[in-house]
Amino acid sequence: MERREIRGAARTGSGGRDVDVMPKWAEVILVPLISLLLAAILSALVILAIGEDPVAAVKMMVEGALGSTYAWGYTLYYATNFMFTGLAVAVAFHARMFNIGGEGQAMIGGLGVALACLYVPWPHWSLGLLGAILAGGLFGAGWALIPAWLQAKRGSHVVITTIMFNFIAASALNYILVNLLKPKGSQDPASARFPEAVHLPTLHELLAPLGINFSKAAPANVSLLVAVAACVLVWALIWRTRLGYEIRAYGQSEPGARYAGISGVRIILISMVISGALAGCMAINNVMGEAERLVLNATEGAGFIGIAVALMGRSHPFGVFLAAILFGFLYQGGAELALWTKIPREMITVIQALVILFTGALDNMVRAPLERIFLAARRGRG
Amino acid sequence: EPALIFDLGGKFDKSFNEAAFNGAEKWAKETGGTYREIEMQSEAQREQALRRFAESGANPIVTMGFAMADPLSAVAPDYPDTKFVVIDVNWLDLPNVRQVSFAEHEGSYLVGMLAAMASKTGTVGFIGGMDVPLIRHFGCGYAQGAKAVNPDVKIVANMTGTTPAAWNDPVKGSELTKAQISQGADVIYAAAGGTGVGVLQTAADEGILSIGVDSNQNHLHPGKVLTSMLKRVDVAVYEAMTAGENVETGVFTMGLKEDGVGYAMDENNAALVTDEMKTKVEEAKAKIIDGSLKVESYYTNDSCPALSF
Amino acid sequence: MTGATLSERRETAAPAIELKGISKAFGPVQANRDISIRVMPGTIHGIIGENGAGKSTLMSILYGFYKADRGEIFIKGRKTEIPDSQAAISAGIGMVFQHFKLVENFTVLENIILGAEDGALLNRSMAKARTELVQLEREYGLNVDPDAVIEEIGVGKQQRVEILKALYRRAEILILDEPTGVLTPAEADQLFRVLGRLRAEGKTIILITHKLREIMEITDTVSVMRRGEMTATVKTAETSPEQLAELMVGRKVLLRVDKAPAKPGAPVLEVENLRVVDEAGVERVKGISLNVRAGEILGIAGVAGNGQSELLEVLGGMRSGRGVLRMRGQVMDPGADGKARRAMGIAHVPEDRQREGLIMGFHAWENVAFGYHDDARYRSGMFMNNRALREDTAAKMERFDVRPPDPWLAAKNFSGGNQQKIVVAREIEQNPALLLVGQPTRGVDIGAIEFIHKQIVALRDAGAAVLLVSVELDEILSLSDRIAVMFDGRIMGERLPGQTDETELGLLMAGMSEAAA
Amino acid sequence: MDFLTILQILDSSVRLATPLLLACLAGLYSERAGIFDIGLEGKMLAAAFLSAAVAAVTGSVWLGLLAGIAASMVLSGLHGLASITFRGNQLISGVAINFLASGLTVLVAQDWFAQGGRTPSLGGDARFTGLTLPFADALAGVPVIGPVYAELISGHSILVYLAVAAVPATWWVLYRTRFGLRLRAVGENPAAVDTAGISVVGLRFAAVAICGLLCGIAGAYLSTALQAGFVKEMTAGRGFIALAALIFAKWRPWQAMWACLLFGVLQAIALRYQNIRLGEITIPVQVMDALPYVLTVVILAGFVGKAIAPRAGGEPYVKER
Ligand SMILES: Nc1ncnc2c1ncn2[C@@H]1O[C@H](COP(=O)(O)OP(=O)(O)OP(=O)(O)O)[C@@H](O)[C@H]1O
Ligand SMILES: Nc1ncnc2c1ncn2[C@@H]1O[C@H](COP(=O)(O)OP(=O)(O)OP(=O)(O)O)[C@@H](O)[C@H]1O
Ligand SMILES: [Mg+2]
Ligand SMILES: [Mg+2]
Repeated sequence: MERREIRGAARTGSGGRDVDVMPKWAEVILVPLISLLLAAILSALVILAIGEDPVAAVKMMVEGALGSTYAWGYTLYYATNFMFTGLAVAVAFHARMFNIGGEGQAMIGGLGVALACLYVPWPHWSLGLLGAILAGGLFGAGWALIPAWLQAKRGSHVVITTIMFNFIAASALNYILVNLLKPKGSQDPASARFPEAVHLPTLHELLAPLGINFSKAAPANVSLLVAVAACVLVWALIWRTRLGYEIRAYGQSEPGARYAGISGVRIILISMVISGALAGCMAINNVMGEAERLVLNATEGAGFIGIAVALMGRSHPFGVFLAAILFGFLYQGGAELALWTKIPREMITVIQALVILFTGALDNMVRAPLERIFLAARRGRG
Repeated sequence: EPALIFDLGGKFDKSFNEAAFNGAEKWAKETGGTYREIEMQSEAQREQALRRFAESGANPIVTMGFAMADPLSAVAPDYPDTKFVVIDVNWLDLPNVRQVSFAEHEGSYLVGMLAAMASKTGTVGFIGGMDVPLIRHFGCGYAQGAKAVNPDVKIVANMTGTTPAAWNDPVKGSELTKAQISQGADVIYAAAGGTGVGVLQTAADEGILSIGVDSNQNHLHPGKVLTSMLKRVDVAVYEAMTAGENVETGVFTMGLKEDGVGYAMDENNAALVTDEMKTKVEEAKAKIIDGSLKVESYYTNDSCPALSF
Repeated sequence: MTGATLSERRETAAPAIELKGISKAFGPVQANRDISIRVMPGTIHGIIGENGAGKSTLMSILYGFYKADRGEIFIKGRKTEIPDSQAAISAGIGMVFQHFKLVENFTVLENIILGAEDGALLNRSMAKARTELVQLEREYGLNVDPDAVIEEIGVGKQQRVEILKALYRRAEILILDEPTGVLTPAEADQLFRVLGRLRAEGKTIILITHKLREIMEITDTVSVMRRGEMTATVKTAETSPEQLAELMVGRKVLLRVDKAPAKPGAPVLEVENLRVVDEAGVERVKGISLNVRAGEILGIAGVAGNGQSELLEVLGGMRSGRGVLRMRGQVMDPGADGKARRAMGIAHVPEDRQREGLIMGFHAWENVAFGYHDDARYRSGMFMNNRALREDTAAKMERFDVRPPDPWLAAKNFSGGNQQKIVVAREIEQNPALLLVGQPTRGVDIGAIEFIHKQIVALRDAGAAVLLVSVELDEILSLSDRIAVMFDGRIMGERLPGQTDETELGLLMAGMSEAAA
Repeated sequence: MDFLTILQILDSSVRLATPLLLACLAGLYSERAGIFDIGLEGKMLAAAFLSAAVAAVTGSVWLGLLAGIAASMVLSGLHGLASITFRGNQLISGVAINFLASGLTVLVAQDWFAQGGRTPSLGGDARFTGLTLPFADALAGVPVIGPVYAELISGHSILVYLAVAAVPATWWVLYRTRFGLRLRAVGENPAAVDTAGISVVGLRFAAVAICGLLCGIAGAYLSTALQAGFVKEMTAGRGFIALAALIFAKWRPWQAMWACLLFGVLQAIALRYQNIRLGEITIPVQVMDALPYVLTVVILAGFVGKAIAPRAGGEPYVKER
């Protein structure tokens, strides 16, 4: 039954497929796998073209991203960021809102987390984490609320306003860090370090009691669990709750929603607020969990990668989860590649582009011939 | 084997990181040695890179930029036998770290003097990449130098932007340059990374003078770049690598005295800087070195006596 | 051309169209299976069949919109490849699709010349088309304002544009897919007059319809399709509606609504002086007063676009109006709030099932709660009670004979008739005090029509009030216990079905005052 | 504010608005044909790079321009392949193209020139220079009109005049030619176009190609006219601003020009007036930096109202599966 749900979600994302031609395993596993393979082949060609060894590169990427607990620790750290921003975009997508503002919302969420960590004397990290989730979520939601309100009430296109709000967030944060939050005399445009009490346990600390020796150095931390919980919660919200039902209904048909007595204004506001809150919550990972202080450009484009993650995950939380891990892998594997070979770091961007292209935009190129094969096979049999 | 960790700008940023690269290359060429290097991809990797190099036995590990301070304080204690060198940091308390900071305000002071002397309009410009303390620090020294020459000098100061794109937006750099020109500026000092390329270009196109930063950028537009404020990161890196595992730790400030900063003179700008100008600047330089002239640092109390941000 | 030579030609000449062994599959669905058919020149050839029988598919193949998997097409005896619509147009074929293919925000003229322009610049082709259009309009009595924007004219006019489009391209063979589904009787009559004329000119017409009356009235030959196959082709003169219905559905169909006289009770809905202004600021409903009593069906007749839709929408809570609304004596807010209306016991089958009544991407079981998703039955706390929903859906599908009875299928994968059954099932099974129904059988085949009509009558018999809006006079006359006619936002008059006829209603619908009627 | 300052600000606005305008018109063709394009940024970037690279290598800016257009059109073709031929998701394809351009430009530049992802500086014929329009010098003395003509209108690169000319040209193509009629129709209802016997795929590819052409010019303008070389990520988000302008303009050519000029003016003002002092208080530079964006939102909320996209936009045209 659950599998069917996922297929339903894939429909929402890809514009709807109807009667099944292929078995589910082919749809869910075979198509993405072949697409990934194509992306890999093209990436290898690019690597060859710049005079490097693609086989060694792949080995390095896989090893660097999955080869050790240390590698996993980084992969999962990045994946955590992408889960939050990917979910943020996905939730808004269900209400047919294209929230390009995840970057700004995550930035402002970071401000909320920093304030909560710096100015509240938390007795224990767990309380601090709750407080930070609340603060990050609230700040992110607030930053999304204005474009949402303008869309709902004034019809201002949310795509433009969220783009604008990304720039405005960057300016605001720049001002606040340099003039207000920066400790006096510090040369770094960053907030003070957060107190030890709000240090979030890393996977190393979390898994040690279980007898698992996870790398101490990797930044993956308890936020990962929060992100996974967020995936589950968003799944429940979208596919199980009445609110989720209304969000999806509104997203698919505005006149339909009007007929059913679902208020468009309410859905726009709520979905964008949830979206902004999710983006804002990313800050518990990068700001609270990793840097333990607020730095300029802490988001590093994760808000934009969230768009790709949501699109590739077909706006389904489970899809987002998988896509986030895939991007975490590419990010970390690619970083290792750039760190230890002469391959420039832009190679990661190229690989990401090819993966997005083949698994996301060109997937029909793979699907159509496969469908024909399956159809022919079925005709042959029956 | 020494290692070198570049900051996010990447090793070919035509300024800060590239200077480090040049220093390392010089060392490699002279000694025939090899070194390992990486370019940062993201904030979270700083610690990763440090640990990986430390684990692999690299020594010393040279790192670039103030953003390394924080990860360094987490990593350095774990590897007491490894020597770390960090550029642009001077506030850590770690026994195995060599902290090198530059008195950019002193160098900027000198080029500020040159700017004010070369200016015919009495207005000089400053274009920074982003409004962060380091850039204010540059601007502050520059303004003091200009005012020292001409107390009535008008200083137009601008910042490019607030997103990372601010460091790579030569188009905006151009427009700022034109805006400053229209406000009378005829010498403009750019401390803005890739954006500075646009500043120097437009200044050359419009027939005014510009001042480069970090590396010697005089050659970019011969006869059009008044001078460059040198920040001898290359020297710092070169020295650290040459000293090798025995590099001295502690806090080192490289100012005019240490030849860590300065202004560039070569055949490209020989015609622009008259002997008279040079004499005056050398005079000031001597005074700064002997301590009779003090250039205020923006860092001292987050403010600048000559320029408000 | 005399009648004699014409009929002679019919017998001897090659068929205008001959299809041989056409097959077409959409993925696993076999829409057309080995279909052969001949259409004689100068005739009107009817095609009937249940929803999803494959009629539209077959015609779309002939028009080059779809490509057949197998089979051959002969035009005037010559084998013709039709890989795209361009080829069909050059072969002299024109088609009016079931769902019009018009660019909504273009003018009539722009739509007509699209694809048939003269030269690369518009000015010249527009001027030329304008003159030609005026001539065509005059010739066939198909007048439309060439500069009107499509979305601002009624569906009847839009259809004229589609026909003009085909004529402008000098079509010799005209295919019409369910052309009367959205027309008023007067418009339909006029359409048939035009078709008659075209036939007289020697043009060939293929007419797809669900209305047997039309088949009997105008066609020369009729073909019946079932489940992708052509099951019969007969001369119209040699058949009867009953026989055709049976051929179509595979069983005997009751072609008349069988209902007992109404036993009206107390007023359920009272409307006083309702006014509705639309988004563009135009007053669509201009002070309507009416009431519907328990146990009666009030039918509202009228040409589409005379305010009936807006009336229904206000009553259903989809838009705001001004005036007094009372439900069982209780005053209702005339503002827009679908939820509040449902809470008052009002159920609503909207006019457009695909836009409003259903979420096309939702599973059938999700649609079964649409609008009622806050009901205690379907919820558990803040969650939806999906299990209850699915059980309820399965039961409803069985009771309403929805095919296929698969709650997991997305709404868009049901045919129109079955989609409509899902909506009707949902609304009727609320046991509402008042049921609002708009165009309950638009585009639905006769089997389903029969069923839906039965359900509406049964609800009335159970004591509910029903407000029926339909442009089908047949439907109004056979279902209603009382008939109100709307014109230009006002009610022109009320009649009892037994004491009026189509002519009188038609006059009222055209705005003739009661005195004149 | 004196007259000359106003002129200078407007002059700066024109320069800042030109790449936006070209990209915006590019997007207009594509989106009017029903193909949404958030890959404007990537196409501009690729064109900026290749035009600078080829201009640097050949010494001819015209060859550079051609190369830039070619680069942009290749990416357009990719977008067309994904979203028209294979009916993929247009947003995903656009995102992928942005990533691809961002990575490949630096990668290739590094491999080619080894200057840290830059191209060498361009000089001489490898660069577009300002055109002095006829009589500019002669008229300069005439009050008001003279300076306006000499300072504001004259002296821009030929690409600026091209961009301005593209506005009425686009209007004319869109509303006065057969191609325009079909283009608008295919963005509203591709089925209508298809049943009228016109190829939907062909039309959409044509639109996407024009989009590539204009984005190519926009990119070349950045690196060979405004600048003298390519620097990584030098488009700095202008593709997104152009997209915003397109929505702002409700997909209409003249309005697109006004929207882009508005963005240009707002930015020029913000650049010119950083650190305004109001008595004791200095308005922080960040406030001025954010001002264009804040004002855009205010204008959007206050005056523009709802923008309705071409109805078939973003959805692939699927007849059957
Ligand atoms: N575009 C399409 N893609 C996939 N399947 C289709 C498509 N169009 C039709 N079908 C399938 O082909 C079958 C025949 O559909 P068609 O529209 O030809 O029926 P019809 O006889 O015109 O029905 P109606 O009376 O409702 O108009 C349908 O049952 C459907 O399953
Ligand atoms: N693009 C499509 N893809 C898949 N199936 C389709 C498509 N278009 C139509 N169908 C299928 O064709 C069948 C009939 O379609 P069609 O649109 O002819 O319905 P209909 O009965 O005519 O409805 P309506 O009366 O609303 O026109 C349905 O089962 C529907 O699922
Ligand atoms: Mg049909
Ligand atoms: Mg139908």
